[in-house]
Amino acid sequence: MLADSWLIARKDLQVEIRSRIIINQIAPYTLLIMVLFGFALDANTQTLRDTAPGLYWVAILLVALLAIQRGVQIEDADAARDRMLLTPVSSSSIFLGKSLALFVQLLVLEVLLFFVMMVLFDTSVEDPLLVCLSAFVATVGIATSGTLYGVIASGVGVRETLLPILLLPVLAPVAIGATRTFGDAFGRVNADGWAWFGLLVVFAVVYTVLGMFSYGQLLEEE
Amino acid sequence: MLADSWLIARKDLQVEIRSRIIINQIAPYTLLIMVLFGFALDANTQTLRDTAPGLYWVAILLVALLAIQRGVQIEDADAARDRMLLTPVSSSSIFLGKSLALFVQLLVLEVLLFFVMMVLFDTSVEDPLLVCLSAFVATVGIATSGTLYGVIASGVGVRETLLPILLLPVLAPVAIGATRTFGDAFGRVNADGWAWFGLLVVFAVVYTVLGMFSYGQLLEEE
Amino acid sequence: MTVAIDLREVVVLLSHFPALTGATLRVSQGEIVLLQGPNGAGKSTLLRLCAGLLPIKEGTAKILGQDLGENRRRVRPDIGLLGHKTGLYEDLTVEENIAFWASMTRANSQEITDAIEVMGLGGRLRDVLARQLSAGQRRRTAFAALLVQRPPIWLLDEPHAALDSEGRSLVNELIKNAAAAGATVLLVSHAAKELSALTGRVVTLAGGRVTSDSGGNGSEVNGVS
Amino acid sequence: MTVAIDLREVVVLLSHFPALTGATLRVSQGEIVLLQGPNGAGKSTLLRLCAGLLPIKEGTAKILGQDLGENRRRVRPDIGLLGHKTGLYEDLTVEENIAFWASMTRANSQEITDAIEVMGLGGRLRDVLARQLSAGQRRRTAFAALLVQRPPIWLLDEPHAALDSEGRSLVNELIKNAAAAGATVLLVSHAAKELSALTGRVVTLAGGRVTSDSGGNGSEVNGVS
Amino acid sequence: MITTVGPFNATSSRSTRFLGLCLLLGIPALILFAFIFSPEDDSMEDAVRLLYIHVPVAIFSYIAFGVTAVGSICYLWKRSRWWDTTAHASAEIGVMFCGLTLVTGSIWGRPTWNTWWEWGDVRLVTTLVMFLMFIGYLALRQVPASPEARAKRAAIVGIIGTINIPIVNRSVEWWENSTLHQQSSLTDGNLENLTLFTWFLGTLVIGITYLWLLIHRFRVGWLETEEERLGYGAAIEERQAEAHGLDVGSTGIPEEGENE
Ligand code: HEM
Ligand SMILES: Nc1ncnc2c1ncn2[C@@H]1O[C@H](COP(=O)(O)OP(=O)(O)OP(=O)(O)O)[C@@H](O)[C@H]1O
Ligand SMILES: Nc1ncnc2c1ncn2[C@@H]1O[C@H](COP(=O)(O)OP(=O)(O)OP(=O)(O)O)[C@@H](O)[C@H]1O
Ligand SMILES: [Mg+2]
Ligand SMILES: [Mg+2]
Repeated sequence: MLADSWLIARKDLQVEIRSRIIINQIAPYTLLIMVLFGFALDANTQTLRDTAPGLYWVAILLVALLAIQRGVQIEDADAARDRMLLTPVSSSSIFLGKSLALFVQLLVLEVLLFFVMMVLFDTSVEDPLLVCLSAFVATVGIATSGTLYGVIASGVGVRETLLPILLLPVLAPVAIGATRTFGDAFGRVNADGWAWFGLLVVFAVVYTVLGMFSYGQLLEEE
Repeated sequence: MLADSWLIARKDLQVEIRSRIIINQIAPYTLLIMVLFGFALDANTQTLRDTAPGLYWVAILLVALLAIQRGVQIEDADAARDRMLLTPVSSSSIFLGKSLALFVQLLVLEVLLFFVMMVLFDTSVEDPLLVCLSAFVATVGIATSGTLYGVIASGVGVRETLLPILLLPVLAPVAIGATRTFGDAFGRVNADGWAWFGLLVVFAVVYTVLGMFSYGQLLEEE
Repeated sequence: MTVAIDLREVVVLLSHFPALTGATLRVSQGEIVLLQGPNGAGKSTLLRLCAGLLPIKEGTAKILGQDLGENRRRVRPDIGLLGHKTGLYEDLTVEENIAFWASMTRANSQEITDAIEVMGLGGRLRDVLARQLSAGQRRRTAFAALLVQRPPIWLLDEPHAALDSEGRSLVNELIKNAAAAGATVLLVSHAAKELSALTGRVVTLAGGRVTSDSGGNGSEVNGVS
Repeated sequence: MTVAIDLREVVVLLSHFPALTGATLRVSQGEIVLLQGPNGAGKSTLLRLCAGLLPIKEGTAKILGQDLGENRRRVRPDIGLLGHKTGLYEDLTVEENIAFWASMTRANSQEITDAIEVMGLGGRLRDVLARQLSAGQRRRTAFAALLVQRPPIWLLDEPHAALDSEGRSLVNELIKNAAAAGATVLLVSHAAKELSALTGRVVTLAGGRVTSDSGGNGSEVNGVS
Repeated sequence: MITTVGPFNATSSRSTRFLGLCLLLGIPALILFAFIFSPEDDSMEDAVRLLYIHVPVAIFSYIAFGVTAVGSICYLWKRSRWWDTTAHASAEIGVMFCGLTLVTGSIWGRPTWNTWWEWGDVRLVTTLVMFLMFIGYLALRQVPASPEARAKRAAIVGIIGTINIPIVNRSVEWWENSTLHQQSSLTDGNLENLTLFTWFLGTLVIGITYLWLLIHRFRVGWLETEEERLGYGAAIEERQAEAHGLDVGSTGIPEEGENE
């Protein structure tokens, strides 16, 4: 099963690398979002520094939406999804594979954006372990729930706009939790970072399990 | 020429109304973006009130990206763009038609989002005329430049992600200008709203003219 | 002989429209059947139904003895479907596409090389992106991805579409070989003549049901004109 | 007789690949020409070139006397192109699609009604969304949108694709009428037999150039194989 | 809508008319008690009267979403149209009630907290998230897909959405220091008698409203699917006949069907 997942993830990553969309397009987009925030907040350095974790995760969510849509679109463009159903590969494998590819892409973007934030918003990290772990777990949550909702929102010409409204409320706990852990790790707020980290772990586990069991049901086209 | 534009705009709006995407999906999405900002700025009401104009226009830009992509996608899905080239309709008409449809959609969304902002961010308007005029002109600018860049970023499977990075920097003047006029109209900052309004007018005029003359060139596929 | 496909009075709705209105069809294992009928008759729908991709509203459908009404998934790995759309990834090359589908269906690299050669996709084309293929080259790639799968049931929607005459006789050859090796083949075509060398059994669909069948348990016998 | 299409040693690059490598072809006004050749020969590229949709790298191309090298746009309103893709809007109905293209090409409502009737899209189908059509119904809709345009030059890429036999004879009929009314028609097909009743002139493309021409100023004469 | 198909030939029946009658009496009574008989609050003064609508609609939005979840689970289990229709109907009313909670809360917040909205307040924000999630649910139900696929997707989204209920409910305790909002004031037992009674009356009236709306909405939904179900019988015949029309026409199909 894991071998199949890996094949599917590798295919998705191969498509991404080939079209160089992440490097050439999504990465600059994340940058732009941060800059836009800078404008919107009117360059008040203190405000920026305080709200950096929140803005970081909002930017990541917006970017994740793009990446998820790409992932769905790759399968939809020429009915590859149907073709995939006609193979012995289990739907849990497909789910894990698509999630894994999304996870890797998001992680790359997060690392990039993190350095941008460090420079632009002048943040400093006090607890690197918490930052790494929480980013890792939050990304697992985003990738699994995103893959699940990507297929829920797919189908006849509705994808681009239905996905955000279904997924963003679901990701609200991740956004809040990751913002708090980052805030704690940056020494900005007195939140209990590790408690919020627990929330992220629960979220990731719940959606991984949920996805593995219900993805197959949802893949059916009609 | 204007009659042709109207036919094209009507077709786009018809498609939108048919798929009910604006009401069911894009409108809630704008709401969600505002909510996300609320999270990210972590409940500091004063900050929110001060930055409301900026956040409003960032949200509108992000939503405009979606609407532009829809507009391009409608033409690309089954090569209708090529078909359009093989008619006696001038490319300026196509440009005006697509822009008009985008304009109408954005205006509807702006009105909706405006009321949401009034309530959620607790803003009050001191100069309604400036608000209406600047929103109108800014929307013309976004619609025309969006239509123009939408076609630049279309083509070989790159649309969703290429557009934001091309368009957002272009729209930076609109974002700043409209934020300032709103800030002035809300009595929040001491900017000279009407001067910024002038900038918006210039932007709108420049992109309308630019679009009418260069759109035809850009429509060519290869 | 074993019955591979057994449809009885199947009704299928596609967003409320009855695309199949009580289709009955039996195909034995190893048989080649040609489906024809006017546009909108329900031929493509019938193929997708047999692939276990559509829910059944009424009637029963059994594929290789498995009831689709109970479980549509179990039979799917045994199905090779070539529809109007081809299931290729635009940003992968011909070879990468075929290799991916081969890995999904547990084929080995020798089979990949063979399929590429057979379909005439060797040489330059091997490394061309799917988005840069001509219509016929695309169909060939899709066919190669089907070949590596070697499924017991082949469902081909207009297998000759976009192929040149050499490609057409090649496909005919491959279908014949597959059937000889025991595969069951359901073909949809509007150019019955070109495929008539393959089979004597022509089934006509109209209005979502089978209206005539020149073989099997058919109501009348018709040669291919 | 006036020359409608005049290509001389045309070279066209599609993302660096020479899809046409020096194609030469002359077609008189009112003539019907059948293009054939193996997959990837460059037939679709040739049609898109004649429609003024592709830039010319070398050689000259004149359509209705207008040089495409100078201005590719002027000739476009005179072109009716039916490619592998059909140019329909998925969320509009059959009638809305046809009416939209009719309004773009200044056709009146009578012509719309006629085209719908002729292509057999009356009744229920008129109000069906394009996304819910079968493959053949889609092609019929696209053909109807072409009919309302009544262009002087018809470029048809596999006009028989996905059509049932009634649709095929209908399309043949329409092509014959158009040519009789003075339109120039360039057809691409792999099933030359079915279209051979329309014309005696069959041009074969291979490797991006014309290798044989059974009529016109052809280098050799070839029957339809 | 009022057709003679299916088990119900209209969306009203004796029991719903009875419920409607109760509402006809209950609503004026509630208005009387809420605005005239019940006393002002010491600190909130007249604004307290919003309690009688705000709290019941909040509670019944929980119940409505809960019913959606139950309906969704039963749908996935039994695959019956009945449960799917129930889930959908309840979600629609739940969204309405949840929207009312937000609106009445905001109106209440203006005089008491001096703001329409407070981002730092967990209950407000979690309520908004729940509201949006079910807006998404309703949007998903509009998607043009087959009824089965749509029902399946909606069921999963509906179940996930229900996770919000305990969060909204417990939020004021879990994050005590980040809320302006009232904690459970009822369990404290510090409400005056008449206030308590009026509150109960409000809950009862809203409860009946919920039931009444649910039954009607369910029946409308049922009639819609029923129409589809019966409609397709007719559609099948029409389509089969269409095939015959084609057979005699010039389809060019050599074989002529002789059946039926
Ligand atoms: C937009 C603003 C508001 C929202 C979204 C909101 C939401 C809610 C919700 C969801 C509940 C049900 C809680 C539960 O039982 O689990 C509730 C109950 C209640 N709300 Fe609000 N509320 C808002 C504003 C206010 C205001 C301004 C007040 C009064 C100052 C208020 C007073 C109450 C009271 C007294 C209860 C009953 C608490 C209990 O017994 O548990 N609310 N509200
Ligand atoms: N998604 C859909 N929703 C509603 N109706 C549909 C849908 N897809 C197809 N149909 C209808 O179902 C009928 C059968 O379609 P199908 O694609 O099976 O026809 P077909 O026999 O393959 O025709 P063709 O020869 O044109 O390919 C058609 O009348 C079509 O309009
Ligand atoms: N966008 C592109 N980029 C690069 N090469 C391309 C592109 N499109 C087509 N080609 C190549 O150009 C050649 C000619 O393609 P064309 O579509 O004209 O062939 P065709 O004669 O229509 O073939 P078919 O019979 O398969 O439709 C093919 O070899 C194809 O690989
Ligand atoms: Mg078909
Ligand atoms: Mg071609």
